[in-house]
Amino acid sequence: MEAVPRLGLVDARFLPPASRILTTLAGQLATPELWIALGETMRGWALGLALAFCAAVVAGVVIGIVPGLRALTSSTVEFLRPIPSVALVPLATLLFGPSLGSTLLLVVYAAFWQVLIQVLYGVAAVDSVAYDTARSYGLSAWSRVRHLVWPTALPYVMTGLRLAAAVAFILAVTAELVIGSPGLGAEIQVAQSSGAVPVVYALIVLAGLVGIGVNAAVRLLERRVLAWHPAVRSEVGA
Amino acid sequence: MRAVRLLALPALLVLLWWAVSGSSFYLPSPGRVGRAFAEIWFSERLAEDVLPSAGRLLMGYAAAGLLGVGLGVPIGLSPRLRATLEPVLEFFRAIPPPVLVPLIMLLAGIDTPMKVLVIVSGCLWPILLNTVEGVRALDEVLADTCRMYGVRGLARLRRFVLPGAAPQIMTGLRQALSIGIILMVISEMFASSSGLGFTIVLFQRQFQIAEMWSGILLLGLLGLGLSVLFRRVERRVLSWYYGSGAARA
Amino acid sequence: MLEISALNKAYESPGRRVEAIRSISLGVGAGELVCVVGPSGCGKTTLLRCVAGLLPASGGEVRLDGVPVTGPPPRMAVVFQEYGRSLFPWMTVRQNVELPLKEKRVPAARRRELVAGSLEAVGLDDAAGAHPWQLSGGMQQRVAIARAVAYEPQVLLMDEPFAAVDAQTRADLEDLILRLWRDLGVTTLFVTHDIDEAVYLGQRVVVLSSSPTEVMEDLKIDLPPERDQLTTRSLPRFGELRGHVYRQIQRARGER
Amino acid sequence: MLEISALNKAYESPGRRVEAIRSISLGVGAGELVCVVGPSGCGKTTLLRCVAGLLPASGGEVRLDGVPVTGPPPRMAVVFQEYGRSLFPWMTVRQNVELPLKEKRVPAARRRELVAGSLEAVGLDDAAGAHPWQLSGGMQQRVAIARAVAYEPQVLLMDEPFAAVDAQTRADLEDLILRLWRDLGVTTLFVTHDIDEAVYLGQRVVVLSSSPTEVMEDLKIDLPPERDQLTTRSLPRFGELRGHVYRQIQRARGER
Amino acid sequence: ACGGPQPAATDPASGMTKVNAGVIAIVDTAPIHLGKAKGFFKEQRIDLTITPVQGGAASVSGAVSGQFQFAFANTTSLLTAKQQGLDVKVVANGVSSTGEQGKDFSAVLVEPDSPIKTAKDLAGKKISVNQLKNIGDTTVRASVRKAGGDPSTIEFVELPFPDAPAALQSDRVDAIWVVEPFVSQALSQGARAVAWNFADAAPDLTVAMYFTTSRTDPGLAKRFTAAMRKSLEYADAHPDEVRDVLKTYTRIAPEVITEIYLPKWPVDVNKASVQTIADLALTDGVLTEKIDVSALVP
Ligand SMILES: Nc1ncnc2c1ncn2[C@@H]1O[C@H](COP(=O)(O)OP(=O)(O)OP(=O)(O)O)[C@@H](O)[C@H]1O
Ligand SMILES: Nc1ncnc2c1ncn2[C@@H]1O[C@H](COP(=O)(O)OP(=O)(O)OP(=O)(O)O)[C@@H](O)[C@H]1O
Ligand SMILES: [Mg+2]
Ligand SMILES: [Mg+2]
Repeated sequence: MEAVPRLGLVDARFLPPASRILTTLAGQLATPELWIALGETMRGWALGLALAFCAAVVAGVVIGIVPGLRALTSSTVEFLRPIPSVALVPLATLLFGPSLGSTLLLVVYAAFWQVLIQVLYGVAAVDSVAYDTARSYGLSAWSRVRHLVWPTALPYVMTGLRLAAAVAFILAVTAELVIGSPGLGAEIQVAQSSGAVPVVYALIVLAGLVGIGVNAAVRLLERRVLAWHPAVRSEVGA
Repeated sequence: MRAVRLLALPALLVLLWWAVSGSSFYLPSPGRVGRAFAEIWFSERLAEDVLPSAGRLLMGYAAAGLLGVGLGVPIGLSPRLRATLEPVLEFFRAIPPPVLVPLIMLLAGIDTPMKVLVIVSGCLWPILLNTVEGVRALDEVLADTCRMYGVRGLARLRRFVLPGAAPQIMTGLRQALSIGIILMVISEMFASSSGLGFTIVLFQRQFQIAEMWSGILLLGLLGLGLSVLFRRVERRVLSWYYGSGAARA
Repeated sequence: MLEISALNKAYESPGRRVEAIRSISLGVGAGELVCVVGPSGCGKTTLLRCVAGLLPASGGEVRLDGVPVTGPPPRMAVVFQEYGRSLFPWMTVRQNVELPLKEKRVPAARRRELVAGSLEAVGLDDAAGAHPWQLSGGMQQRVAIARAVAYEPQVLLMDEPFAAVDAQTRADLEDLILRLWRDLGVTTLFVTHDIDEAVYLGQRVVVLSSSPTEVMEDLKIDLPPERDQLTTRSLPRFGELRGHVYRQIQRARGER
Repeated sequence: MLEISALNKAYESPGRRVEAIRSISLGVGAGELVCVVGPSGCGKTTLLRCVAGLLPASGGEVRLDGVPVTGPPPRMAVVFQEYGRSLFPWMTVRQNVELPLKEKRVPAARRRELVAGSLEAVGLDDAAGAHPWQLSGGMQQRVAIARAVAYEPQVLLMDEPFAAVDAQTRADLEDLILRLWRDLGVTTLFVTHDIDEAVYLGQRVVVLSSSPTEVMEDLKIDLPPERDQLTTRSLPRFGELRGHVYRQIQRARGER
Repeated sequence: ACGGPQPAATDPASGMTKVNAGVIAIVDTAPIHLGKAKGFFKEQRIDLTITPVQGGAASVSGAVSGQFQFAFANTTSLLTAKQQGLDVKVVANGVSSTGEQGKDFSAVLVEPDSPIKTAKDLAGKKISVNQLKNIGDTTVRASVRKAGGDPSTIEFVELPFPDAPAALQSDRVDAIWVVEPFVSQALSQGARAVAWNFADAAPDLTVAMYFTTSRTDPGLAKRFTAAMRKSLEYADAHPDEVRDVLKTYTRIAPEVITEIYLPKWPVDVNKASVQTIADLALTDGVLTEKIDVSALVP
């Protein structure tokens, strides 16, 4: 990243060298505005992700285990899924204007499908012998979900969570960028339209760093909740 | 019966739409949108705007599939590689495509390669992550069996790793399909003068709301069509999985 | 109690149709212990799954207390042949055994007692905190047995439940099942490959033919009801019955 | 050929440390067939995995032809106790058996011959096109055996390979292994719970103690080399050896 | 913070009306920021909140949905909105071209060694604009037409202003249309201006305007207009203060701020120029029917 502009592969005006980006970032980090913006973004992100995650898990499990529901909903799900959140911008501005509400709408819409599909596949991965065991011991529907379906789907769900966490963050920033709700995205937008290239890249780097942090947190969570899983236990043991 | 099941919910939703539409400029009635749809998309627009977009989508999707599986397998197999690469990947994953686009434009120009690259930059992640997780979760006894019988290298990849991780890889591919469509739209928001995504954005900016919704409708239909196709393929590839009781669905 | 009449089951998959069971009719009285033997792949597991209501029959029917079985009936416990897959890897041994009891709303104190008792009976008291994948094959199988025993079922279906344990443990477990059956009057259907075991445990031994599967013989075991590893097995009648069943199975295999 | 010296293995996991093997020293000569018996959970599978180079030992070492084993050596075949999980569900039975041969670059014609031959030997010729999950437990186990047999290994490790098959099939498979061993001189380590089987098959029977696991007895089986299900098993010496091993295992279990 | 349309609420105690204005954060909108800082809105009992928006479409949607009582959008966006039957009404001038060749805040730029010398040479070339079918392509066509070229052969492509200079430098496009601060930035880095499209399109072209919807109380609209007029007047007269206020809401580098060409901020909308834009847009097919500008600008 340092070498590319230094060697003149691209003009340093348009892609500043990494050192310049990092010093700019350090300077930005010293301003309270940045932290306020970051806080706004993280609030939209966390709220949106939580809403989307809960809704998708409930919907996914219900669709996955109630017979017939999957066929009933599949066409609608597949239709709605590829509709870009950004296409919902007019609807979002209409309903909420440039505020947390529109950020949430976009974030929830985008993150929901990520988790839902993972949950559906996860529910489908329940081992048939284990399932028969649960049935023959008369486990109620709720117990089956809690003790069998959920643990089986969990690895899929965790991947879904990681995917959704990033997508939610991306959408939070994008919503701010496009609609102008306050936050990191709005800061990027202002910097962009001011031609402040190093600031733009500094903020982008910050977004990336946040992503690393989010992933590390989910990984940590995964280690706790999936200690029994072959994928995790092989690493702990080794 | 099958048709009834497939159509019941969509029909209900259209009814609901009908009921709430008209209350606002931004929510035209299904009839209006339907008319706009017929007017706009059953014309040369189809060849001019939709086909090139779809072509880029498929290119980007295929590239992301190859890249995602190609990277995901080694990362999934090697904990050390995972530890070193994961932070880098997570960094790029967290960067929103709209702010990534200017950077990609610097490197790849403003034409088709840029748009394909944007699609790849979004489709890659679900495939990559799912591949990594699928490979990590391979059955230990099967892995031991491979080691014992000297199944190594390419054969191990082809006979064990890929089929074993296939259920999760397919999950990723399915996720990526709709993300690809989304990024097709986003990529056309920059440096474009044609394309399905561009047209939708233009309609939106020109306040041609019914036309915009008809474009969104087309996106949905495109997604639906691709996912039906995808399911066909998946049922073939994973026939053992759905038959075996390793999965119940 | 359990009435199996003209049961038929065929597995259909694209390009392959296997008639696992041609026609089986069989009755098991309340509190009876019936052993099922037959050549490998003859349809014993299939039969058990149909009885448990886990697999829809292709023809004929299964009735429990006169009611046709369509799903798993309450108070029935099954020990699966694939014991490894029937344990939940995310739970400890204790939690695995306890789960069905919780479902049955057994009070906590009684539950603890049952779990501890059954784990001790199968010799796993010190592995209670371990996860199934930390156990040896035989230990896993014993967890599955402990789970069934702790459940105190009315009907018990077991599919080769002692296949992975050593001879001595096997004998102990056989006596555990006999005790359970006698004390609680559990109606038991027991699939095994071990002819000695079938004769030792069963009040009746049902021999299945190889595919196309039918009941080849339904043999009453006229040994004294009180059984004991040493004395019963050394009775001359035991040897005779054993030899008879052995010849029947051999005939069953030869016929295919 | 195979030298196991002071092998020690402990499983460590957070909060639980299990010393599966305290110390085992054992030699197996080239072309020898050694049976290993011991109580459930005593560490037989662990021993086999260490010998196969699948599990790093905590102490001591395993040498094959004088070379320390660190990973799976070539030309060694294993039949796992978890036979079901060791078959590739996405392959047919034939493909499962054929895969290791392809890896060994056996020419196609010879490969077909080996696959057909071994499937026939285990009685699965008509199931060659089926997937493993369409088979019964016993059939799956036989696929795993067929795979090992077709591989024509120099060293064969088997972990309770006949646990899921009926008595008659078991006898046939025992003779199959004996034939293989005799014809190809395969060095074989055979874990079983069936004492009769151990005495019938082995040139030596190694009895393991229960945890902390050590070799309790290494018994030479002084039966005539030519074995036969009927005559060998009715020899008085057979009964004596059998009784001896039985008592040893009982002692092993009692000691814990 | 989250909720549906918020009507302008008047606090009975102070008599202040809370107003939310959707305004894009660029040089053009300096007067409203300056006016707010100077207290011109307070004088009119308006408690003004300025919400940054991303573009004209967003401010129109925000206004129509009731999120903003007032907003800022460019002339073409407003004309398009009017044509689509949206309820928009101009309340004040936004920003105007200086009308001076070589000293405007909007220009078409080429690389220093480009064969394009005049606006006429732009015909048949690939030119970037920030949004297609908007004021950019309409006015660039006007420049080419005025110079005697054939505007119908131009290939326009969309590129956000910030990304345009890079695309020009790497020859992805032949020319770019940008506004300040990108004009000064690119010029200082060697780019060459070949057309001053706003100046070419119409004398004293009104580029953007502040508008409201009929939902807004007419009294309030009057007060906003009054405050806005004062702000425009003040800004036009005090360029140094404008440059200072730019530092507060944009991130334009200070050294650039001192150099940029400031636009004009006349108090009144130049209706004739708006009509010219409407007619040009109709010629170019950006609009589909003739629009009576009086309906938009009272
Ligand atoms: N899911 C399935 N799909 C297709 N065929 C199956 C399936 N399960 C079992 N079969 C077939 O049905 C027949 C009977 O199988 P089953 O498992 O009932 O035998 P079993 O008597 O339990 O044998 P074993 O003693 O080896 O466990 C076998 O031929 C088997 O191939
Ligand atoms: N992955 C593991 N993690 C922790 N402990 C283990 C693991 N695998 C086995 N053990 C423990 O090691 C001991 C020996 O297990 P092993 O599987 O070798 O026994 P075994 O002799 O094969 O028994 P069986 O005859 O029942 O198969 C057991 O106490 C078991 O609990
Ligand atoms: Mg079976
Ligand atoms: Mg074992």
